[in-house]
Amino acid sequence: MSMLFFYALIGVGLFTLGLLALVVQPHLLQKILALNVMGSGVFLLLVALGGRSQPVVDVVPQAMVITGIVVAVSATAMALTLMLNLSRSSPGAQLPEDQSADS
Amino acid sequence: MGAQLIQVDWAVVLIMLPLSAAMLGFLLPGMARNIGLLAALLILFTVVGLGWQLTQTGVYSHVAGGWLAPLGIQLHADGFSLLMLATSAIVGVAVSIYSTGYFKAADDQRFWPTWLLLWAALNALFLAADVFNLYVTLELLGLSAVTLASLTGSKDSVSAAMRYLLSTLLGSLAFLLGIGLLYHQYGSVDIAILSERVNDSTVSWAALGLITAGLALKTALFPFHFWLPPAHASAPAPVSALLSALVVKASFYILLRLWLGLFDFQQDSTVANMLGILGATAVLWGSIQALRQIRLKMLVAYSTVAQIGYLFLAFPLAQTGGNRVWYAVAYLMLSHALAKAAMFLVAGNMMLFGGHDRIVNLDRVVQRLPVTVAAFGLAGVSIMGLPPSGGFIAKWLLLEAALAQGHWGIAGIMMLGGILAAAYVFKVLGYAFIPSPVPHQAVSVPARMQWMALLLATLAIMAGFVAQPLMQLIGIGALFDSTGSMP
Amino acid sequence: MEAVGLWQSAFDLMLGFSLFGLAWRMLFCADLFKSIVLFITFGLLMAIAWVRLEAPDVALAEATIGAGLTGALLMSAFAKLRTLDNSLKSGQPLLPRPRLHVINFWIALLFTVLLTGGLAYAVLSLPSHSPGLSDAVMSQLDSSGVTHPVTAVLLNFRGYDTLLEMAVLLLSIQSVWSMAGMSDAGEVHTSPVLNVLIQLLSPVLILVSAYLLWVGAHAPGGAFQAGSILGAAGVLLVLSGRPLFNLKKSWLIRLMLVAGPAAFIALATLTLINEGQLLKYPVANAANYILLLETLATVSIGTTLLALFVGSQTEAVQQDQSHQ
Amino acid sequence: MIWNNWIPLLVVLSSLLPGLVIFTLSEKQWRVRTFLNIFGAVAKLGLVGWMLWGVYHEQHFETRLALLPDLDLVLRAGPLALFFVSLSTLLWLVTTVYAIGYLEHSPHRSRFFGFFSLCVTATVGVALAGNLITFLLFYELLTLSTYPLIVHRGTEEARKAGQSYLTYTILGGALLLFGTVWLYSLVGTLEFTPRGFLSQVDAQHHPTLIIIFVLLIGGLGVKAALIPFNGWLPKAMVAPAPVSALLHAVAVVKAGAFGIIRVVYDVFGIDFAASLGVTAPLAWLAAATIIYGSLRALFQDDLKRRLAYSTISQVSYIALGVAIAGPLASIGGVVHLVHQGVMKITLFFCAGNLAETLGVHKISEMNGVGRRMPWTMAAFTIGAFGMIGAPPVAGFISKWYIGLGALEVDQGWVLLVLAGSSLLNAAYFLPILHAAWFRKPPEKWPHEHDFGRHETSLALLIPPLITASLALLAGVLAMLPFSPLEWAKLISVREFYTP
Repeated sequence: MSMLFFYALIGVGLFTLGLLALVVQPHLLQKILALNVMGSGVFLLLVALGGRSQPVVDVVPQAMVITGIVVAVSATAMALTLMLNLSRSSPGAQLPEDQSADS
Repeated sequence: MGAQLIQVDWAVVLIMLPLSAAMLGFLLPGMARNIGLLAALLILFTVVGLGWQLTQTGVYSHVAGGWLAPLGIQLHADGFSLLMLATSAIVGVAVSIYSTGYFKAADDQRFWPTWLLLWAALNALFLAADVFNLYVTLELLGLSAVTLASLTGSKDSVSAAMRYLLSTLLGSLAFLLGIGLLYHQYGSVDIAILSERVNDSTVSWAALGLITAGLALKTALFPFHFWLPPAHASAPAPVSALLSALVVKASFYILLRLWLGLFDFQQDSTVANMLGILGATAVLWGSIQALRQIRLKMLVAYSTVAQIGYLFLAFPLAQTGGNRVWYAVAYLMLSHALAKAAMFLVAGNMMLFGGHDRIVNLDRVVQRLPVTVAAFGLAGVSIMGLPPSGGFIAKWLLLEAALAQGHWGIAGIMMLGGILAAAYVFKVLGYAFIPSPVPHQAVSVPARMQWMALLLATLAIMAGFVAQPLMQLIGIGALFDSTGSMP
Repeated sequence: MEAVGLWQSAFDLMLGFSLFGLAWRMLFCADLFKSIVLFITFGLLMAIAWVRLEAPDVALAEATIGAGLTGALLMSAFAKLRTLDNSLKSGQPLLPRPRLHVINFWIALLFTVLLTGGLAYAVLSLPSHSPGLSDAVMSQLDSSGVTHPVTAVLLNFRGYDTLLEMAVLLLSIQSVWSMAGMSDAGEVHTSPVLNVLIQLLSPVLILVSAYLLWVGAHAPGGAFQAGSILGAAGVLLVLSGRPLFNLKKSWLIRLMLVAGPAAFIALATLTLINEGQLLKYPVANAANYILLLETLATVSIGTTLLALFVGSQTEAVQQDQSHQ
Repeated sequence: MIWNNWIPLLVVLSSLLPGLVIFTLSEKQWRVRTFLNIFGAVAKLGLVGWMLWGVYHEQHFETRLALLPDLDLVLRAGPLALFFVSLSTLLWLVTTVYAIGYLEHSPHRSRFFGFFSLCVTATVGVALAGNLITFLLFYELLTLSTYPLIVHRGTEEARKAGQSYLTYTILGGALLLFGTVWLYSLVGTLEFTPRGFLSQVDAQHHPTLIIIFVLLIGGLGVKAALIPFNGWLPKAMVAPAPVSALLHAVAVVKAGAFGIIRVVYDVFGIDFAASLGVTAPLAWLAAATIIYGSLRALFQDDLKRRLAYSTISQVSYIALGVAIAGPLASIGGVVHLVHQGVMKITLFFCAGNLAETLGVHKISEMNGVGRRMPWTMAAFTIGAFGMIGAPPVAGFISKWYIGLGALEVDQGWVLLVLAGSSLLNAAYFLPILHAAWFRKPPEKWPHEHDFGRHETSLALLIPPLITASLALLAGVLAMLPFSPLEWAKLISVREFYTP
């Protein structure tokens, strides 16, 4: 039973870890990865806590997470396309602000 | 006939219609424009139908799939939904017509299906009564908005769209985590059920924080506004109009609904006051930044940051003085949507006309595009909150609430914001009258693009004269008539 | 019994910490390629975690979409990025360190730690037992037309969410096409070994997909999983250099992309008219309706995922700026 | 008499609708435009005449439309409202004729006349407003519709003048709005009521009411050009002459002064205001403005600027008369609303004629203009004597009543102000008259146009002659019924003081 909470806490950890990386990492690919990790964290929390309804697992969060995974891949595809477009016009795949901090 | 029409599920049609049109447009790219225009008109018609239905029968609700909450999903339409749906329909139709002049035929297949999906997302969002359903509509909305924002393909617009995408995804994830926590504590994602169950608990507070932060990010509340000005300024003009007028309002709409439905367990005003302070900062910061801009679209975009601030000023007022102040906010959402859409359309006209949007080089545009400048002026009146306009009515109501409760700070911020707004609006108008040091050839702007801007601006003014009937409409379902949590 | 429980607990602990550690390494390593590899590994471990959490459907979706397709997307984007960005070619440490000011970094870290603490506190305050909606799902399962509860939720109880979900998928391909231009697959490097493998694998994958679709009514599986496997098969075919078909102009492709959402909308309209509520299936026909929806959704999901992969592979057409 | 209820609205619409149509006309359609302008003005005049008659016989004219759930848009024709409406309607007609002549060959006339009509609409609305929110609505509309007129010429100087004008008026509008909303949240009504509606307010709110009074008067004082809020007025002289005439005599400045009357008498009530102790400072402020304006006028060489400072001084007579808080003084103040209007508009018309016909803008260039343009300068002379306060021109009547009123309530110092100001007026007007009539004209005028038979075009000449005659008649025939003075007495009896 407490393992469910352990997974949920790992989910929280992934969420905040992703948030930290999203904020501090300059490269867009890293930011995209960070968002995916955040998403995984949320999903993990959702599904893990759904296991508290023994004997039968609550599947509604599972259905929600499947929905969420599809959204995530759609968003990732869009983000990667945008990133490639951006790096065509300005190499480095970083947002302008982050670049100017460099110079 | 009437009896049958009143049975029609207008609300469901409002979701299915743009979705179907988007698919048709996707299948038949060559006809996307005509399909879209037809759909736009039908949506307007359907909203009228829904409005009539609501005035006759009161609040509308629909049980999707025939499964009652908490198992299934319900749709819900009251006066506030109606207001937002109608605003979207009006702005949507005007922008649709405008875009036929703005986009070349080759761009049609990139614009129309996405825009129709965005419209579907908006309608679905305003009708949702289920927080997870809201999450899905939010994602559909955010992703389609980002796509539209990147349409020009310029370097600026791509980087702005990227930033927008990251922000909107982050906001959605925070929202999702919040509703996940709520679900696991209270066992439902239906707003009505949740609102009965939610109490003052740790999880409620965590959800309150996550959801509020996520939605504030999507609404571009200061200091989360960083993504908005570049995204709105570098998008194509009709898209900027949609983003500023409707998309940021949608996330605020959710915030307000949840605030009234779920988060009324708060016994003190800490969070409300914090939102109010951020709103006040947004008003000042956005206005000052707008004043400092040299490009028209950036100016208009920063003006949106400021105007969003006004929406948040109402949180502390509602906390101490009751929910009636939300009427003012609803009114502000309407009039800002109309006026700001008009302003972005104007900016699009001016860019088309002069090939740039530097304010000091507008070069007697008042004589060459009188209709466009008139639209800017009228929209500006509403943005400044001067009478007679929808913006004035909203500002009057807010100010009245602030003064009646002795919220001097808020009242002062509102006055200051109005003055700054006047400064940036008239900065543009002043340069519209004088010749530019480097005069340029005027490119002709299609008449429909000019008249659509004027139409929206005129409606923003007219909104100042129909406050009473409009508020009756908004009041269907009495969402704002309950007293606040603190008597 | 206790021993098994202990082993399981140890496994769970290891899995959880590995997930976290992997994520840490992935997000804070200086080599993008490594990050992507770690991400795929992370996805596979997530799939195992889903199995441990009795969520085989999610595990399937994670393995195919989360790890598989997203990984493929990331890889192909990285390859593209390397051709665009010289700094990535040199093999030097690729990424600059986070350039935040030291103080800002510590503030961010502090905030993260506080947030983690707060959220953890909230999570731990949840009751240790909560039925959620499992009772409601189980009691209505009989009238849903399927016996697998996840499918019942996705396609029936919360079918309206899935309808919008299909719209998101359609949007994603519309979006990628409109952002990246709409040319066809670019050149792809193939290897003979891979080719043979793919030729053997693709039919198997398509079969697996069909099986998952069919089995979804009563066991883990269903449209999303089947569709993603189908998409994966397509991706493999593309990777082997097989000219699938002209992605841009083919109306057939467009039709396949639209089939799923269109089926949802058609059915929603039909049920709205006949039953008075959108996506309310008459009990007798529910199974058939769901199978129809799932079949078409599988086609659309598979095509969309494939098209996303192909679309992101292609060179963006430098779009002329409309009126800018 | 149900349709009496629509007449105030019709009065507003009679310039609004022509104005909106004019915007859509092309430059070439000058006939339609002129017809619309004149038609609107004449129709308005007719409606106003009817209402004058009706109000004299105690009929009620009130249009009431819902604006907010518990606030109405009210247009009501009381005696005071009609007083101002008559002035602006009459002068609008005259100014329209003048403007048609003045702008005969200049570009963008549709825009000009469109805003011109809006401007008058706003003024009439200000006059007819039956509560403070309606007043505010039209007051801001006035700001907005005058801005394009000020920047009409499209030069950098005009843009700056417009900006300065807006800076002042928007700030003023904000003060007014703030005060209005505050008042509303305090007492829950904004309806203008004869003898005020605040005297019943609980004593603990009196300090608040004083602040609100300051806010309202501050907001109105910007347009009424009280010190220290009058920096915009001289700069706005860059606008075409008919606009200046409008700003100074008919619309903007008057709206401010009229608002002060409304606030003092119909919101606070003069007795209550006096008991709060707010009228005396207002009177001092007005007196200071009178002297300040006159002093500044002395040192201007630009004719229009001198007239502008003169306006600052003269308009404050209205505020002064109001603030002295005596029945006779209030009559003097109110009647000056009309008197100053007709006199000042005459002066601006004449200044415009000089500029347009001879290119004369400066006083130092005015030597001998009386011989070249005798009719114009005759009108100018009447106006100037009126300003000085010499009988029998109308200005004398105002000063006389203000003086008497001051004595009535033992405010002898006001006489000193009046005397000093009159001396200053004489000091800055008489040299102009002397130069114009008795000095030798130059060989060549700066920029002369030939208008054929008459000294200038008839459209330019007739309006100042009409207004000059009006100024004269208002003085000579002051004791006849329907004269401005008699009407001001009627107002005083019906609206200001308990008989």
